[in-house]
Amino acid sequence: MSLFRLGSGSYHPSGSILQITALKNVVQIRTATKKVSGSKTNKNDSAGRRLGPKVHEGNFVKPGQIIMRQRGSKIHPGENVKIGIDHTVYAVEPGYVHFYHDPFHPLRKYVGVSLKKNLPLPTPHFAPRVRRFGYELIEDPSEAVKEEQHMSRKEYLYQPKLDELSKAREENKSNLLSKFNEFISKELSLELGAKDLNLTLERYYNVHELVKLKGMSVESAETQTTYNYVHSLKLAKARGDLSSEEFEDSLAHYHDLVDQLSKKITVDATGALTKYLSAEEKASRKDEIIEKLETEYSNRVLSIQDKIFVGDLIATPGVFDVAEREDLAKKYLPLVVPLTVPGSVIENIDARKPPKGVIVQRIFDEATRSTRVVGRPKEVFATQ
Amino acid sequence: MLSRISLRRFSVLGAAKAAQKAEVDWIASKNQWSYFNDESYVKRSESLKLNKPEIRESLLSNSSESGPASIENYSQRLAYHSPVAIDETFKMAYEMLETDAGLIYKNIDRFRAKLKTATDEKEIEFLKKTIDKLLVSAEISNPEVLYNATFNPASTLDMSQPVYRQLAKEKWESYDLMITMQRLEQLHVIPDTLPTLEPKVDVKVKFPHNLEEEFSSWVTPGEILPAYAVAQPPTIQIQEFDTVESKQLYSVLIVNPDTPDLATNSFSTTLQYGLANVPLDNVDNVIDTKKLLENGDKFTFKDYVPLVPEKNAQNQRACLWVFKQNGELSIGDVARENFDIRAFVETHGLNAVGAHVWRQHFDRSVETVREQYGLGKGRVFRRVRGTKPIIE
Amino acid sequence: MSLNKVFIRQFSGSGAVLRAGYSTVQPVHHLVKVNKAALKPLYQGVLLPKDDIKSVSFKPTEISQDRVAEHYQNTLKSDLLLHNYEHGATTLKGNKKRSWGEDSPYKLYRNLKKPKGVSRPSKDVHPIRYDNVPEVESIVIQSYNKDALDESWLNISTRLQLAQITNVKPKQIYSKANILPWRVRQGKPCGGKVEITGRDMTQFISTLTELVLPRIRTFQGIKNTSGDSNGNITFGLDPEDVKGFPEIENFQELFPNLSGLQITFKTNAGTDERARTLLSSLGFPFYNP
Amino acid sequence: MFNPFRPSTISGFPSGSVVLKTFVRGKRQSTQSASTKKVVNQLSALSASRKQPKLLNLCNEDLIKHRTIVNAWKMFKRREEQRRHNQLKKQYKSIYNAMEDLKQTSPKLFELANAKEEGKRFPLEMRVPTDFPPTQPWVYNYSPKKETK
Repeated sequence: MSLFRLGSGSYHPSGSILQITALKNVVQIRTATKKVSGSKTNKNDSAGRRLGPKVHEGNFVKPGQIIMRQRGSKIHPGENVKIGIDHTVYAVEPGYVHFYHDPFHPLRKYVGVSLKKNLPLPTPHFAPRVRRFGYELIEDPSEAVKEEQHMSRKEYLYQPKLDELSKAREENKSNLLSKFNEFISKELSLELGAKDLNLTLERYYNVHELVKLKGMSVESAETQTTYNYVHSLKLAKARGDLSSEEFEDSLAHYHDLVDQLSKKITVDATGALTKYLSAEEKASRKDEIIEKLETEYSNRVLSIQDKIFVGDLIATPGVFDVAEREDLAKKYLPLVVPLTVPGSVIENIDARKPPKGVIVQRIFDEATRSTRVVGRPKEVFATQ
Repeated sequence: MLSRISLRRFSVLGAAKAAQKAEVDWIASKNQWSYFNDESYVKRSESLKLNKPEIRESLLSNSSESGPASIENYSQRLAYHSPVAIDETFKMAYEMLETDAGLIYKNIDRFRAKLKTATDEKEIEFLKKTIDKLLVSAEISNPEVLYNATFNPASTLDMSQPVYRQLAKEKWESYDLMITMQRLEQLHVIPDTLPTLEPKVDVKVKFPHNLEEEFSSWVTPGEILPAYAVAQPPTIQIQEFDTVESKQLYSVLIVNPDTPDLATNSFSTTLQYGLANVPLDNVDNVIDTKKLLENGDKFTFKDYVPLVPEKNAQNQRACLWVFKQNGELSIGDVARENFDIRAFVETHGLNAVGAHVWRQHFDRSVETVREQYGLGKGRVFRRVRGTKPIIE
Repeated sequence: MSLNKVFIRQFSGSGAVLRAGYSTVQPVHHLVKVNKAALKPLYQGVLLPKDDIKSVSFKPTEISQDRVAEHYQNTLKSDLLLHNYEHGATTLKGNKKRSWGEDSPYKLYRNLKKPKGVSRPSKDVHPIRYDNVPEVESIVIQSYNKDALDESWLNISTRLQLAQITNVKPKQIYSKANILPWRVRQGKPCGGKVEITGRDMTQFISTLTELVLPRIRTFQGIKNTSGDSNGNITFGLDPEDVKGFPEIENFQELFPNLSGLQITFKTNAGTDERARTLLSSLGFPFYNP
Repeated sequence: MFNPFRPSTISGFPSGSVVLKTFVRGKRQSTQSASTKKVVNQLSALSASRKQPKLLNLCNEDLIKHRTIVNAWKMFKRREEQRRHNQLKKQYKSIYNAMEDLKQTSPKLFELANAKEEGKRFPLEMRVPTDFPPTQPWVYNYSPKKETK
């Protein structure tokens, strides 16, 4: 009797497949006898597992309430419902239980929780989801302040670092501002009121940061800074801090100031504050520097002093932009001076005992298709 | 690399082509791909040229002894050796493709002539589309164009050229589009705001006022941003891949579908930013600070207010939608609260072509931003979610 | 007592490893196909197409002239078109799977019903036109080694033999059935299988027809009854015949125990008769058993 | 296996002290039998690892040149394919027209022409042409074998 039970695939908690397959190979002969003691596997019957639905169509459920206990997913979890480790289906939102079919999985039965009483499931595919907010407002002001100030452990541990960062930023800013202030008062001798000076400093600090940190072009950095100020004025007006006349006045004043400044100061490609150069002036300075570089510092091996001088020439404030500087540096201060430059190759040297300040290099000669050993002065290499 | 045998077959082909050659000789003599801005029938833009002359030289003429110009390191350049016979084979291939391109250009010319005399609107549309397609196929295998598209940053490509747009579109579809659609679906932007999206344009968003590097570059869809990083209106790039002849008008909406609604214990949608009648085209494709400063008032119908999530109100989504307009819109007064985006789109006959999303939750900068915008102090909710049902 | 579960130490008691799996597919709200693998930054190099020279699996293809393919294109194709032409012929419809109906979404998304009367659907037979002239699509070569059931290392040599003949790495095959008298147990490795196309395929055809088959004294041809009625023809070679392959012949000491081959020509001919004519055009003899 | 950090048990050293075994370069003594070696050899021949050729590192210009060459080659192949297709189409149309004509002029002949030829095979003598034909290029007095019934 027990053999048939096992073979028919009915649920049996302790029976294993191996046992079944082993038993299948036994040839059974039924005789007209009755075993008195039964068989070992006869008594392994467990109590019922109390499976089945626990709530029914249209019933209200609370979050976490079990809707169905089952073996395998006889019923699939639908909207606002989840499935547990043993395929127990439970609600995650309060609402009304509905059993339904889903057109995307036509052979499955689903159970879901509808958040409103008369809302059918499934929700149409392209309709917005119905969602519950669920968080309650804290009415008590002191409790609210306490809750608002509550930090997660991660945030709390991060505070000292944040303070440090903001301190460093402040310090950097004040340093820069004083430098800018010095530049404006000494080099340009601009007569500005305290308020205007402050505006100017703030403006060029922002432009400097945008250009230096983000690699923005000077023009768009200036536009962005103007926009920032105009935006803040607009917000002040919307808040009621400024009347519309005051707003217009401040706006006009700022535009005047910007016009006045833009003809005197500008920011360099590296973010440094410099004197404004007109387009013609800039072009003539460029030509001048390039010509000097071309005539005096090209096609020869440069000494260290020369290299420093060339570097300074390329970094002349306010003349070249970043790409141009890179190109010039590549051309006049290469990492390794090409072999074709006169004086950069010393032939016929003793590779074992090279003279002082000469570096031995093995090079490939395209013409003879062979390698040969040459010496190269130290100055040929930028890193030496 | 193609082997020697293939090389031989190439030359066999060359011989076979000789008969046809007389026919196309006049085209070949024009040297299509190195012919720019001329008054003849082939009017090619300068931007189809490789923009670095030394690399152009080393690509189109034989490899020089000093090595390829694209390798900047001197010793690496000397150490580099090209594959055997690549120059000869390339020359043959180039001639073949160039002749083919010449024939296509001849075809384009024919279609352009037809376009001049065409009157039927459908026919004109068809002709324009055909010409665009042909322009792409005439340039898509041009090595200079390939070089520009492969090695130069996408922002430097001239988007007025159909071939660059096609290449940009392929690149967009292979990554950015998939990321965007994945995030829109995962974060339920569709269908919580609009039912679906058939993406046509590449929408990119950034907040240029930020001084921090991590918040000033283009926002990846779905990113969580702090309130101070979004305190000013975003710069929005709308890259169209089809030809836009005169300026096309666009509308942009930013909505927050996660505003807590305590009356129903559910959520309502808030309109955070509204732009309409923004004229853009293939090249001028960005709504940036400069444009906002100059004529922002003209096309802003709802000023920007950033999302300021209150304490414990969980993540909120800023859903940005871009629409193509059929004509100029006149939008009256729209309420910010309880905004129904589906009804808005319906009434104004808008056609959604792109979307973007970023997320925000409560952080320490929310208070400052609230002050700036005069929004008053934020509410505070309990940290643990309650079990009260929706109020019907 | 045996522990057949893998226990992983975790903070949570109900870790992911112990959880009964439930996953489902949620329908999306758009029509863009999202290839998740392509979005992983580390996969970018691997996902390049194989014909891209930057791909790690790039292999040059145009390396030599393909005589058999050219002969087929230049000479045989037009002959086959003429031979198979049938005036006024129409498509013979196969027995197909059936729809449940389209009146409800539940029916629309359901798996199709079985074909009428039989368990498997059959294919349509189209008349031969200029765009579907019969051609060999691929060749599947399978080698079964009975001895490998006892000594599993023997099937290494069987697969190496296949690789040597075809220039393609063969797949391992495993026995499917439990037949105790033959000592066949399910899941035991018992030989190899390889499917070749393109250049490797035409090379194999020419070796077979020009070098191997002519030297088999007892070989009469492929049986005229061979075929699976869809236009795929199979024949076999004995271990003795396999020695005829030049790749094996010259290294006989490396292959002391060869195993036979089962060669299947997969064609798009549609019927066996057409497929046989196609194979005869490539130089395979046929005989009536 | 050789483990340099395993404490040695050689007598003469105090137990517990770590002694590094010095490695002597020389001929390795293999413990494998000849047949095992053979199998290992076969396996290594079969596995794909280390057989992949090295990735070609092309410079930017050469990469573009390569792609251009591939594009041209693809175009060539495409045209070849198109030409063959057109030719077959033409042949098909001629066959069709001829049969239509025959149907009108002589239905009897049409029946014969359209009859199925079951079991028809190409002659075995028809071979794939080779680059190096045999010394006797053509058998002029060839006559096909007569079938004996």
